[in-house]
Amino acid sequence: MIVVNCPNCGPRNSSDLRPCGELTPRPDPSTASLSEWRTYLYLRENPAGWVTETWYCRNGCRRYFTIQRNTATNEIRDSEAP
Amino acid sequence: MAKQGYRYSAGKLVKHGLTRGDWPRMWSRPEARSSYDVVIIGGGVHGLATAYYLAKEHGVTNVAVVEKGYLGGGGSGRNTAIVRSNYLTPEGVAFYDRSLDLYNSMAQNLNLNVMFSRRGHLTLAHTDSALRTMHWRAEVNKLQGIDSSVIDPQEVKKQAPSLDVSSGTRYPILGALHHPPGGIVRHDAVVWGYARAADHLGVHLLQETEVTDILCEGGVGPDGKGAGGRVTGVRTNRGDISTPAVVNCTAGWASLISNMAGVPLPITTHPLQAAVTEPCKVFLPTVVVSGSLHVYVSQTDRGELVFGASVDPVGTYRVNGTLEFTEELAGHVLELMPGISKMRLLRQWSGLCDMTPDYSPVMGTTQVDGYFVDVGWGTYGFKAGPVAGETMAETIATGRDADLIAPFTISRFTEGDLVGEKGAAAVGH
Amino acid sequence: MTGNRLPERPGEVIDRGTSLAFTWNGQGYTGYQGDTIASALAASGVEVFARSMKYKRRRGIMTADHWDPNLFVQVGDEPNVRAGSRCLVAGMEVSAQNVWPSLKFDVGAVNQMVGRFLTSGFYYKTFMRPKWFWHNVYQKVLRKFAPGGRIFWESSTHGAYDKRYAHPDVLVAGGGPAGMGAAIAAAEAGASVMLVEHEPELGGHLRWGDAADLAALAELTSAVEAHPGIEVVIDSTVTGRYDHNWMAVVQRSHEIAPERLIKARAASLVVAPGLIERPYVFAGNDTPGVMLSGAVRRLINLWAVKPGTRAVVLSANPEGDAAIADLEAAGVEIVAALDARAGEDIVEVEGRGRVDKVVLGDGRTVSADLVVIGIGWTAPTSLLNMAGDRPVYDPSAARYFPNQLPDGVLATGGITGNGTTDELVAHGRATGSLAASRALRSRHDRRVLAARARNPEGPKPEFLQDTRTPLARVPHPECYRSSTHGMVDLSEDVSSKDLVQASKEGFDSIELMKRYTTVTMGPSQGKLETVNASAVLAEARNMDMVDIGTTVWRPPYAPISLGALAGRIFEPIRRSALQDWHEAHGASPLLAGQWVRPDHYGDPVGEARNVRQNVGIIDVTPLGKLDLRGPDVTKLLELVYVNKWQKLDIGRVRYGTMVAEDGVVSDDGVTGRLGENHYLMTTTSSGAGAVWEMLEDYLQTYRPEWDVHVTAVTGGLTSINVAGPKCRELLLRLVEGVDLSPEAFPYFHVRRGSVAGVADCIIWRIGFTGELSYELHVPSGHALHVWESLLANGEDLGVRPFGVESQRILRLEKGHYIVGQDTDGLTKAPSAGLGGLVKLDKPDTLGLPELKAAYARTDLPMLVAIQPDDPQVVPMEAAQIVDGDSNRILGRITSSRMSPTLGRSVCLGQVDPSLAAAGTKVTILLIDGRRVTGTVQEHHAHVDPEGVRQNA
Amino acid sequence: MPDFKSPIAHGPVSAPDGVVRVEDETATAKIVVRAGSDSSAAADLSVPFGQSRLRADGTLVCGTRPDEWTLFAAVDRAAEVAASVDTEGFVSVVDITHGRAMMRVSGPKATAVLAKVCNIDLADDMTPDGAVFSGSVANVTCDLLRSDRAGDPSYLISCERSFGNYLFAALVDASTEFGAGLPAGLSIH
Ligand SMILES: Cc1cc2nc3c(=O)[nH]c(=O)nc-3n(C[C@H](O)[C@H](O)[C@H](O)COP(=O)(O)OP(=O)(O)OC[C@H]3O[C@@H](n4cnc5c(N)ncnc54)[C@H](O)[C@@H]3O)c2cc1C
Ligand SMILES: NC(=O)c1ccc[n+]([C@@H]2O[C@H](COP(=O)([O-])OP(=O)(O)OC[C@H]3O[C@@H](n4cnc5c(N)ncnc54)[C@H](O)[C@@H]3O)[C@@H](O)[C@H]2O)c1
Ligand SMILES: Cc1cc2nc3c(=O)[nH]c(=O)nc-3n(C[C@H](O)[C@H](O)[C@H](O)COP(=O)(O)O)c2cc1C
Ligand SMILES: [Zn+2]
Repeated sequence: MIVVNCPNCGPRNSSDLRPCGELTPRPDPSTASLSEWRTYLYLRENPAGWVTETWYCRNGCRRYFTIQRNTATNEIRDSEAP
Repeated sequence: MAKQGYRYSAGKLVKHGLTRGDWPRMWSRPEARSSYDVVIIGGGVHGLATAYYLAKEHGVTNVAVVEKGYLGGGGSGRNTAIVRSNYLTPEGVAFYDRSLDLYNSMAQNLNLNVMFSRRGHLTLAHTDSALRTMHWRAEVNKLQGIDSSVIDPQEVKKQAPSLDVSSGTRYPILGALHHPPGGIVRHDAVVWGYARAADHLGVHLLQETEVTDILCEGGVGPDGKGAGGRVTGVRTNRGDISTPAVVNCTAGWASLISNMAGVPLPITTHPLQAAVTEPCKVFLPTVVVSGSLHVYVSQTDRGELVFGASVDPVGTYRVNGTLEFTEELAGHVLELMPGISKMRLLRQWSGLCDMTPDYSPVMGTTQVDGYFVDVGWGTYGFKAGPVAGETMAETIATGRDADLIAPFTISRFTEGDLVGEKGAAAVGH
Repeated sequence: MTGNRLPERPGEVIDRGTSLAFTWNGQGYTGYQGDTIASALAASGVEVFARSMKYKRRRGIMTADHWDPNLFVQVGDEPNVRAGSRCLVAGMEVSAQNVWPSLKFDVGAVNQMVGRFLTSGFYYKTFMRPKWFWHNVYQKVLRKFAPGGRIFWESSTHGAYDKRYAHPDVLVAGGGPAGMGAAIAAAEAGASVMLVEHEPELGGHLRWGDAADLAALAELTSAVEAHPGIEVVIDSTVTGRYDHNWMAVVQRSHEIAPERLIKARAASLVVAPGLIERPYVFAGNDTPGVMLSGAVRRLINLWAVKPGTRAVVLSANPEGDAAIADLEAAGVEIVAALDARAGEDIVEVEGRGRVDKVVLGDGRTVSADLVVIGIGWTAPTSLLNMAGDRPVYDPSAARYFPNQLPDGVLATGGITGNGTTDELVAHGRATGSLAASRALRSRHDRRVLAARARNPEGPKPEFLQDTRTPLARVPHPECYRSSTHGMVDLSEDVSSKDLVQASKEGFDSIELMKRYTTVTMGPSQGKLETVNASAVLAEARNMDMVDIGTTVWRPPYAPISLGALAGRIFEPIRRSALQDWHEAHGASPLLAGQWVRPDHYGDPVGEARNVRQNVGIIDVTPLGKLDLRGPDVTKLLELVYVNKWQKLDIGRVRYGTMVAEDGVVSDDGVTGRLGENHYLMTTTSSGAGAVWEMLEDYLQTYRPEWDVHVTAVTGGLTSINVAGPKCRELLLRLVEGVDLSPEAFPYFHVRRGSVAGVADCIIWRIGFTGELSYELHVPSGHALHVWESLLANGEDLGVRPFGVESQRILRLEKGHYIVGQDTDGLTKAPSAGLGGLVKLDKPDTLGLPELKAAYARTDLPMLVAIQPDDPQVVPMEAAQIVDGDSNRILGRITSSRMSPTLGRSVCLGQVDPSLAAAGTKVTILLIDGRRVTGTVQEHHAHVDPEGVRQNA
Repeated sequence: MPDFKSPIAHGPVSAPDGVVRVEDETATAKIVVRAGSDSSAAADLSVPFGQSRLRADGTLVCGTRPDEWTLFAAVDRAAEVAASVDTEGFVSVVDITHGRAMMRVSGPKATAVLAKVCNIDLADDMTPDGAVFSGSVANVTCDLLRSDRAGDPSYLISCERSFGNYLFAALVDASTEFGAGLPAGLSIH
């Protein structure tokens, strides 16, 4: 059970939050081509190393925020509101 | 050097016992050549089977399987070894059924007892909607000639007497999908069987060799990678190897390898955990799976219960496991079989799974010439090892995606034609 | 019964005043309070406790502790009890496991004679032909040989276990001198400490030591007990260290549960597990009577049990030497005291039920009944490995040592080096202070970060550097042997010969060797085997031990019961304010997710009919309800629903469908506008949580500038659907402040008013049943009153409650689809038959590009209503629609029921677009194999497609 | 208006020696206020996230989330308390009295009871008297307030109303270690 630092609640067990995966900015749906859209939907960098990802503080402040996590070690850096 | 074509049999067992003579090596530790016709990355069941069928069926023997650790050290050596073919979609059924056929004759074909135990496979339904999905699967299966049917709680009890089928429970067992041909295989033996057979046909198994880059030319990306490019070789921690064909069979590490070729994948890597208990006298004759409780369990011939669950929600390349996996697992298993609360968990471990959005693999040719993928196996790829090897070998040898894998090529993500296994495969095994 | 009990020993833990009677294999025995099962049996002369797994060899005491591979017994309905550590309890029924027919005579022992054929992995090489033989015969035989105890699966203790959380600053694993020193120093530094000891008492090896050890023990124990900052947890094992120092502690003898799991988030972990004694590999090393030095010292000093009469001792260290002294004090004759440091050795032991002869390294054969081995140690680095450390082998000390530990993990005591008790305690104390300083600093950081903790006053504690004087690494001979028939893994019956053979066959890395031979895969998980196995491989490959490595240590360090892992059964159940009423009135419960709901009240068809004819009421509280407020709610609705929301007047309600970003239908429901900036949204019951989180996601991360507040009000509003031709008449009797006339309050409108005297109810005219109906949302604290009033005031109208099953019938008659049943994970909006509802000309809506692409396609399946041509045939839900007599699948039935209104079967189904036109004949494959035809209908609604009833 | 009914059908449950007591407090007015931190409502409520304050009128103001407060008062004061909030700007006031079940665990062993079912560090300096936080209690998402009574720890715990009966049972179950008995008809299973 890793500890995730919520910018509001402080350190929390990851089970109190929902991991939402790699941060993937949403293209403008009125102008995005289908292939850009599907890149957004499906393709992921999935690195073994530092990644910026979103978490939802489900059992706490109910805020979405991003953190940096190293997927090779589960080490966690700063957290920030979106 | 491994002794070529040495055949195992009961007679040999007696001979070796009497003379106390050494058995020959199952495979050798060759020196790498500077070039191969095909380099397969990943020494798991997929990589080894691909190598074996390339050599056996297509006469392509100048092949290397490059493995960064030991043979079967990835998912192939840490999976719960459940095989079945009662999938939800016709594409899935046809594919996995072929694999089951290959498993069925594997011991004879590879001359190694892979201990395929066709003990039957039960997928429990605890809700109306789960029961509906079971019926759906059974109906699709029947149309494809697969032995699969929905049974009621009394019949479930007959198949697995240790299950609590009473109605007052939090997760009542309303019925189950029963698939008699499903079962378990000795997973390591499958790896070793393919390794030994491929080695005997001349394939090089290069253990402790890690691929650090894929060399390309002509592509749109940096270093000639990406769409429109062509593979020229691989770089490893032991030097470069030139080759026109590279196959990515690295499952949990698939994205890392694919990014080296400039081919991004619709994959995220999540750990899938498993655990065994201490042995007890055998009491569970079949494989039991509960999708809504996210557990599956079988008992080995040694008496241990082998458990699995669904993937961890947090994606990571770390495989050191979590406590909450064992807690949830135990809680759910005991809902099904309250009688085993005194059994003890002996060991937990985890492996990396290459999850795709539609719970189906990504196979075949890609936008880079000579770069093939056999990835996206998620939590269910062990059972597909043989057929994946067979179809990938055909694809590499002919340069054309084999028919059985046509629904699984990477283009489905650009065309928006995902495969509909998600509903059934979530914790299918 | 032979009396092996010695006169009183100074450190003994038995209470000679309290005798406990128990049985062993059906025969009566007694022991003392404080005995383990094994010590009590050994005191009574029992020498053989088990048969080995493969060869069924007799096995006796080897380590006399938890890790003893030979002391697994069945106690009552509990399998695999460790007799070496389980305390004796009066009345225990203990029996040997894995024996047939009895411990004395086991048929399987013939395997010893054919042992030469049963080399590792023999089963991979045979049993392949004929094919059926494997499954039908060989495998069944193999399964009979499965080791372990028996399960009594009728007697469950599920739910009787317990758990708790803990947040110690410092968690110390191991209560020997080093661990106690660490605990005391950490507590003195102001840290909260949890000290965990695997054995039933603190003290570690001091407990079975000499007078000086016992004195040190007494002093340390009282210091620990005196400090209020230390929580001592004994007979408990730290079984796992997970990421970020999440620790699992299993507490075995807790008064309220058979086992309790403590989950501790420790700021600092101090690992002080001491060392585990390593067996020696030689022929016959598993014969009863071959014991490790620690075993004889424990037997003699803790339980006053004489382990034998004539002993050969092989010692390579002071602990081995101390065993000689203890044996002499216990009156055991020392036949030979061999010094491994001087090259003396044991070659072979003979004897069947007990050691008889010992062949020594110098060629002599002596007779003895006890062989005591003290040749070295295994460092239990398990917890350190779990913390990411890769311990390194040091040949000069013949064991592994910690290498690189993360800041939050420190090691002390025997695992880091050797020392006198004082030195161990000093090192422990230094480690404890260091651990405390790091923990207190981390605690300070946590208080700064957590809003609830308020900012701490005082400066940030300093991060002390590690200035400890390391413990010495006393040289120790490497006592390994690979060229014998000795057992390396006693639980798995794997000999060193087996390992050498495996290496020659290509299984020449430690991990492949493990998987091929199963060495280290048994209950002790390498604690006794792993170093010997590496040594054998190193010798076989002519490599250095350092380059071989070990197999991976994984949790749990000590096995833990499934019951304890499961703990109490906390499975939340949600109940509406009316559920008690439903149950009191015969409702059969339906579990839907976490909700328990009334499926029906005994007669679902009658209940459905009553809705069409009179009036029925149903509790639909689980419908997700979200209160939306703010000036930008319309923008949010435009974004998340596929249809248009701009022109929704106050007092109106609209149906909407949601799709995900991939265009797949994800949820649906109605949303009503209650005020200028105030809306109520409903979602499906199962989708309620996900929709709420999705709205928050887009509001927080995508359009943070929009002013919308979302409040979940699902349980606060009890939702009652009042449906049927007479429902208006019923409501006229109870509703105040709302004009219910069809003109003033038409279909798809919402009003607020009081019902049965309950103010502030929301009433909207919608319904899933296709009848004239009103949905009431009543403040839940008053819901029962409203429900009972509806029933009490409508008796003459025939009002009756109806359950979920009736609603399913009614909605199907009306052709309303259910997301997740009639749609699946690939159903894009056009397939659901939403037709003109979807607006593709919006600038932004979820999944817009996919929606556009989907509407451009002609090959997507379509949801249609189907009526079987034989009105009495109700195809099962999931029945496949096929191409005539072929097996080609063209669709499936997603919903089906017998319609009481029409007196015929009705269905919804997904079909290939070629079959979607009204009037098309489809072939349905029934579950019994029959193929029947059905006809695709023009409308989804089988009953009242024009909506006359609902609009009434 | 008919009587207000709680989802919890059981009176207080205590250990015989009073070391822990679990009681239903659902019948409390609960008003949730959302307002930006720069609003006058926020200034008025003047409690930061994670803390609480007893207002002179007897209303307990809790900083339940960033930009969100929950106000507790006697059940018949709901409308009055809601009306007391300054709604200048973008502010919403929702009465969730019916939407949340609420219970109190108190007594010398209250912290030990809660620590069996809640993973949050409840040490005095991490979670002092007056602290407001959210977390999982026996697998249900709850809002919690530490509000000590007579020198003993005490926690007010509120959850979605439909979980109320279950959560009460779970808390009583956790209290059995300290001597409380499960009343007839109450069980977590
Ligand atoms: C706990 C668990 C339970 C499972 N249960 C089942 C089940 O019951 N049934 C089922 O069908 N499936 C199951 N699976 C899934 C199945 O194990 C995998 O899908 C399957 O093993 C994948 O095989 P593979 O050969 O593709 O990959 P792997 O066996 O993972 O092999 C990939 C190999 O690539 C190597 N590699 C990676 N990167 C490099 C590099 N840069 N250079 C060289 N080599 C590299 C790795 O070391 C690894 O050995 C389970 C998986 C897990 C983790
Ligand atoms: N037989 C002996 O006399 C003997 C045995 C071991 C060590 N020693 C010597 O004593 C010194 C070691 O002293 P020490 O204080 O480090 O060790 P110790 O062996 O005195 O105490 C360690 C304690 O830790 C406990 N323990 C181990 N793993 C645990 C876990 N995961 N959870 C909970 N408890 C756990 C053990 O039961 C043991 O009581 C060394 O120098 C060594 O040479 C002697
Ligand atoms: C089907 C199966 C059965 C297993 N049975 C055992 C077992 O009986 N004992 C054991 O120690 N490990 C068992 N393991 C786990 C392995 O020891 C090991 O943990 C796993 O292969 C992962 O490797 P790793 O722990 O070295 O990373 C089993 C693994 C599998 C896949
Ligand atoms: Zn938070």
